[in-house]
Amino acid sequence: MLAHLPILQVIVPLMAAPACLILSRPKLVWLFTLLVSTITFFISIFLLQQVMSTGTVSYELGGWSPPWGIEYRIDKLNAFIALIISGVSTVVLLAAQTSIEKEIPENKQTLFYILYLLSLTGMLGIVTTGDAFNVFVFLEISSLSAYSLIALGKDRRALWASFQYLIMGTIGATFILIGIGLMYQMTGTLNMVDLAARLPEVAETRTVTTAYVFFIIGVCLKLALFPLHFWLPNAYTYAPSIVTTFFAATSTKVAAYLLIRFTFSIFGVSFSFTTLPMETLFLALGLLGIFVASTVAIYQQNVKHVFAYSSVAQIGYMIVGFSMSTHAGLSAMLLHMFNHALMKGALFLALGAVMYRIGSTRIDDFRGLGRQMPLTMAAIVIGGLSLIGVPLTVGFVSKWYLVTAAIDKGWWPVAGLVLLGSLLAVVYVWRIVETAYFKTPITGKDPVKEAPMAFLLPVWMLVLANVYFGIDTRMTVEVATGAAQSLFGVAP
Amino acid sequence: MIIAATLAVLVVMILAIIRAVVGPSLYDRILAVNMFGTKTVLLIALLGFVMGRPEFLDIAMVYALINFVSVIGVLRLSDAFNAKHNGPVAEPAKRDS
Amino acid sequence: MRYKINLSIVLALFWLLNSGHYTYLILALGAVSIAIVVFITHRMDVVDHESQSINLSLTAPKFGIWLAKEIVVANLTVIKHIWLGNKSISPTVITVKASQKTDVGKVIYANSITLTPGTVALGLVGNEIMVHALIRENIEALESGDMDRRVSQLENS
Amino acid sequence: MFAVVMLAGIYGLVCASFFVAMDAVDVAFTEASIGAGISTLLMLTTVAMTGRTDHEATHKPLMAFVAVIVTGGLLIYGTFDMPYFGSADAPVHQHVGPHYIYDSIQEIGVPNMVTSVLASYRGFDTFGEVTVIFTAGIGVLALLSVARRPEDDAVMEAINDSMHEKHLILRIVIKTMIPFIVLYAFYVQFHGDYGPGGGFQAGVIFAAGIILYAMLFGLGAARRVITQPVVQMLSALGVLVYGSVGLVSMLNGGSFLDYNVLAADPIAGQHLGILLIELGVGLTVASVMIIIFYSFVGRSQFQKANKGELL
Amino acid sequence: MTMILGLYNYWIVIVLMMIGFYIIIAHGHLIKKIVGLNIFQISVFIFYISLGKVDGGTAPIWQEGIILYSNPLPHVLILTAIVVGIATTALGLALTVRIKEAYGSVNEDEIQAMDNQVMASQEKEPQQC
Amino acid sequence: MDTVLTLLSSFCLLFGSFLCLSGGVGILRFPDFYTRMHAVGVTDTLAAAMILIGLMLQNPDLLVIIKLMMILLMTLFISPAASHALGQAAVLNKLQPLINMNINPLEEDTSAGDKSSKS
Repeated sequence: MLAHLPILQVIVPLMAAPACLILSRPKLVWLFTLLVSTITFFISIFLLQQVMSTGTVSYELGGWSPPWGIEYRIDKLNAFIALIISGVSTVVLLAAQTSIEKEIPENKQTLFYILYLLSLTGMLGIVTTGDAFNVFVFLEISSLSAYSLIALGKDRRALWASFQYLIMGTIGATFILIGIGLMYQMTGTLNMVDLAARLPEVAETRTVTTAYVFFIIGVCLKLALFPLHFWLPNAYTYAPSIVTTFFAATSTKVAAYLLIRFTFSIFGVSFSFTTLPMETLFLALGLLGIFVASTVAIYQQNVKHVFAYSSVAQIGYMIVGFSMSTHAGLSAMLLHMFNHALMKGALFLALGAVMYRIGSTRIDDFRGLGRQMPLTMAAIVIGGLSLIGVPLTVGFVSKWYLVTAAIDKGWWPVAGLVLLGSLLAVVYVWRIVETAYFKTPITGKDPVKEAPMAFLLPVWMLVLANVYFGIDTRMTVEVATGAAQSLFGVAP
Repeated sequence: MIIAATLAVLVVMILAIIRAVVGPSLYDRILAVNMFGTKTVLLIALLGFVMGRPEFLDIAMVYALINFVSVIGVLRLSDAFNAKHNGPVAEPAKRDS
Repeated sequence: MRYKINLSIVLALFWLLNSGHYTYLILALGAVSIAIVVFITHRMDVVDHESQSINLSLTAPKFGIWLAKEIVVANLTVIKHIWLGNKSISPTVITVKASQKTDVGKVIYANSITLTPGTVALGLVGNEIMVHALIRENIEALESGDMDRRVSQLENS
Repeated sequence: MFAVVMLAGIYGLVCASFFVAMDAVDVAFTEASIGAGISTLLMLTTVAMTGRTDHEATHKPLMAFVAVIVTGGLLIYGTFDMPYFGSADAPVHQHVGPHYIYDSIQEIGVPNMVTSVLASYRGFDTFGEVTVIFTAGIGVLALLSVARRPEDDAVMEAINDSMHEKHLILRIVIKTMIPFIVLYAFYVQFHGDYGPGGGFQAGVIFAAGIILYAMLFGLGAARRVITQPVVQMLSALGVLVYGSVGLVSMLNGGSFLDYNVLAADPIAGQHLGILLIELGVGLTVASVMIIIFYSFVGRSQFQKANKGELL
Repeated sequence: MTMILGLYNYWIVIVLMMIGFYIIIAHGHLIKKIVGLNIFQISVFIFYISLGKVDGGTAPIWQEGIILYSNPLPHVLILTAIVVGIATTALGLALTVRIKEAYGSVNEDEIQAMDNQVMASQEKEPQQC
Repeated sequence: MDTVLTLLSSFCLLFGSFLCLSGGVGILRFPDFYTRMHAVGVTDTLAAAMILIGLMLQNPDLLVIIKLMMILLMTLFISPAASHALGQAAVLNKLQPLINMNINPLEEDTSAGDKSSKS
C-alpha cells in the first residue's frame, strides 16, 4: 500500500466527499471530514519523509507509462506544499464544527463539508500531479468549491465577492488553459518532465514565450499578485471564518507552487529569467504589492479586511523572493510560504473565534476584547508579531532569509525595502492591539466570554507552531533549501 | 452535390441568423433559432458525408433532440414572463362556411 | 400492462435498429436499459393510450402517403408564394372544427395541419383548432374537411 | 437579454458543427448537448428569474479594449511560430498522439480512440472531471436549495394542471418521445466504445429527457419520478463507482485505475473498466444536471411563492 | 502568404476569444459576463480542436482501411474542458440568481455602489452594526 | 443502377437545397411572424426530407440509412410540435397576426397596426 501513497493522498478526500452525502448528519460528517483530513495529513508526512530520504517518487496512474498516461510525481517541493495544505486543513477542521454551526444554516452544513473536502482534494491534486492538463482539472475542482464555499458566507457581499472571484478565477483558468495548449502545440506532450525535456528545443519560438506569459498571467490571477488582487480581500472577508482561514493559509500557496513549478521545473530558469525580463517585473510587482497592500490594510475598518490585504502584501514578499531567481531567494520564498500559512492560519482562526463570540470582525467591535477574550487576543498579538517579523516567531525566520538572499544577490535597496514593509505591518497590527487593549469597550454591551475550547485548541496549536518553527528552524529550512536545490538542479 | 447542399444549408443558416438578430419580436427570434437548429441537424448529416465518415449521425439526432428541448424551454420560460400581463386570448375570426 | 409490452417491443426495435452491434454484452445491456426505461416511464405515468398514438393499422400507411403528397403540394405552393413576394399572400386566421373523438386524434389532426406548409395550427381548444394560413386557398382546402375525415378514419381503425 | 442568450446558444451550435468538420465528433456531441442545450437553458432560466430588462451602460470600454488588444496581440504574436493548421508534421502529431492512434487498438481494443484515451490513458483526468461536475452540483445545491413547503407544491401543481390543458399537443408528443429519449441516452452510454458518445453525452441526454418532462408536467411531478434525495445519492454514487474501480484495480495489484488487472485478460479488463467508469460518469453527469435544473426551477418557484405571484 | 493560409484559423479563433473577453470585462450585466465567459471558453476549445486536425485525416474512430486519423488527445482534453465550462456556468448563474435576490440587481455598477454605500455608512457611524 | 441512384440522389439533394434556400428567403421576406412560420415549415418538411433522402440514396450501408430515416422521422415528429408551441405562445401573448383585410373585415382594427403598413 505504501507505493500507492501519492494517489491515496488525493483520492482519499476525493472519495470521502461523495461519501459524506450518504452520511448526511452534519456532526457525523464533520467527524468523518476531520478523520479524512488527518489521514491525508499523515500520508503527506510519510511522503515527505520518503521523498527526503529516497528522492522523487513517481506513480503511474492507470499503469500507463508517463508521456501517454498521467503521472503523479512527488518531489521535495510538492511534498512540502502538500504537507502545509493537509496540516492546515486538519487543524482548521478542529474548530470547524463550532464555527460552522453558528455561521451556516443546518441544511447546508453537510454540503459545506463536502465542498471543503473537494477543495482540499483540488489543492492536493494540483500539487501532486505531474501532468500539465491534470493541473487544470484539479485547479477547477478547487476553484469551483472555493466559489461555493465563499458564497456560503452570511453577508450578502459574500455572493458578490464570490461572483467576482468566479469571473477572475475562470479568466485565470482559461489563460492557463491557453498556456497549456500552446505548450502542447509546440511539444506534443502534457507530461511535465517530458515538457521540460522538449521545451528547450523550441524555446526560441514566439509561441512558447506567449505560452509562458499566458500561463503566468493566469497563475498570477489565482495568486492575487498585486495588480490582479482585487478579488481577494472581499472574498476572504465575507466568506465563513473557517473558509477564510483555510484559503488564506493554503490557496495562494498552491498558486505560488504552480508559479514555481512551471517557471523552474518546466520552462527552466534560463528561459524564464534570461529570455524574458521576469526578474525586474516580478521584483517591481512584489515590492509594489507589499507597499500598496500594506498601506491599504492600515485604513481598513474590518479586521478581516486588514489581514486579507496583509495577505496580498505577504504574497509580495514571496514574489520578491521568487524574482531573485537564486537558490537563496527561492528557499526564502518557500520558507515564507510555510510560515505564512502558520501565521495567517492562526490569525484568521482567532478572528473566527471573535466572530463566533461577537458576530462581527469590525475593528470598533474589538474594544475591550483584550480583557474579555484574553487567550484569543493573545493569539492575535503573537500572530501579528509574526506577521511583522519579530524574532522568535516564524515571520522573523522568513524575513531573515529573504533579506540575506537579497543581500547575497547584491540587492541592497531591496533588503531595505523589505524591512521597511515590515514597519507598515507594525502600524496595522498596532491598530488592532490598541483597540483591543487600550480602548474602553462600548458601554451597555454584554460582556463577551472567552472563545470555546474548540477554537482555542487549534488557534494555540498554530500559535505555538509559529513560535516553535521560529526557534527550531532545522526542519523547515532543510526542506525548503532541499526543494530549492532540486529545482535548480536537474528537472524533477 | 453534397457540397452544394452543404453550401445551401450554410446560406440558410446565415439567413436565419439575420432574422434572429433583426427580430423584431421575441418569437421571430425563437423561430429563427429553431430553424437554425434544424438546419444544423441537416448540416451535420451532410458534413458526415463530406468528411467521408457518414456513421456519425448520432450527433445529428442529438441535435434535433436538444433543439426541441431548448425551444420548449424558451417557450415555457417566456410563458412565465408574459403570463402576468396576459389578457384573454386573441379571438380568431370565425368564418361561416 | 398492454401498453408497457407494446412500448418494450417498440423500444427493443429502436435499440436493435440503432445499435449495429449485436454482441451478447450490448444486447444484454440493451435489455437492461429497456427495463429501466419502462420503469422510469411507468413512474412518470406517460405510458398510456396517448403515448402510443401510432396504431399500426392498414390505414396508417395510406394516410402517411396521402399526407406526404399533401406536404409536397403544399410545399410547392408556399415556395411559389415566397418567390412571388408579399403581394401574393393573403394571411388568414380561422377556426376549424376537429371531429375526432380522442385527444390523440385531435393532436394528429393539428400536427398534420402544421406539417403541411401554408397552414399552422396555432391553438387547440376543445375541438376547435385555430389555424393560420398563408393564403386563402389553403383554408378552403382545409374547410373541405378532407384531412379531418382521413384523420378520423385513422382514429377509428 | 433573451436575444443575447439565444445568440450564445447559436454560437454553441455553430461551434459544434465546426467540431464535426474538425473530426472531433465526440466533442461535437458533447458541445451540442451541453454547450448549446443545457447551458442555454440554464441561462434562460436565470434570465427569467432575474428579469430581462437590461438598463445598463457599457462601462469602461476603453480599459477593456486595451486589455483585449494587448491579449489578442500577444496571442497573434504567438501564432507566428506555430506549425501551420492541419500540417501533419506538427509536434502534436509526432509525439504522444500517434501512440494513441496506432497502439490503442492493441492495448485497449476499443475502436473509438477518444474513449480509449478518455477512459483509460487519461482516466484520471476524467475522474477529475466527474469530480468537477459533482462539485458544481453540490455548489449549486448549496447556493440555491430551499426548504420546500408543501402548500407551494400544491399551488404549483394546480398551475401545471392548467398547463396540460393548454399544451395538449406538446403533452402528447412529449409523452410519446420521452421513452425514446431515455432509451437513446442508454444507447449512447453503451455505444461509446464504437462511435461518438459515452458517459457524458448519455448523462446529458438522460437529463434532457427528465428536464423535458419537468418542463411540461411541472417540477413537482418530476420530483416524484426521481426524488431529490435519490438524485443526490446517485450523483455521489457515480463518483464512488468511478473511484471504486480504481481502488479495486489497486487491490488487484495494479496502480489506480489500471484496468488490465480487473480481469484475467488485459483487453477484457480494459473493457470492463471502461464500461464501469463510463457508467459512473453517466450517473454523475445525469444526476448533477438534474440537480442543477431542480435547484434553479425550485428556487424560481420559491421566489414566486415568496412574492405571492404564482406565474 | 503561406503564413496567412496556414494560420488564418488561429486568427479567427483569437478574434472570437477576444470578443468573449471583451464582453466579460466591459459589460456590467452579470449574465452577459457569463455569456462572455462562455464564448471565451468555447473559442479556446476551438483552438485546441484545431490543433488536433490533420489534413486528410478523419475522426479518430478506428476503421478498417483508414490510416490517417486526427489526433484524439485534444478532443479528450476539450471534452473535459467543456464539462468544466458548464460547471462554471451553472455555478455562476446560481450566484447571479442569489445576487439578484440579495441586491435586487444584476448590474455590476449598481451592486458595487450599494456595497460602497454600506461601507461608507459604517465608517461614518461606527457605533452601528 | 448506380447511375440511376446517383442521378436520383443528386436531384433530391439539389431540389432539397433549392427548397431550403427558398425557405431561407421566405423567413427574411415574409412580413410577420406567422407568415414566417410557414417558410420555416417548408425547410423543416420537404427540404429536410429531400436532403436526407438524397443522402440515403448515396450510401449503401443499412445502418446509415436507418439512422437517416430516424432523423427524418424525428424531424417530422418534432417540428410541427415545436411550430405549434411557438405559434400558440405567440397567440397567447397577443402577438397580432397580419391578416389580409379584404377577407376579414372583422379583424381590421387589430391588423391595422404598423406592421401591415410595411408590407
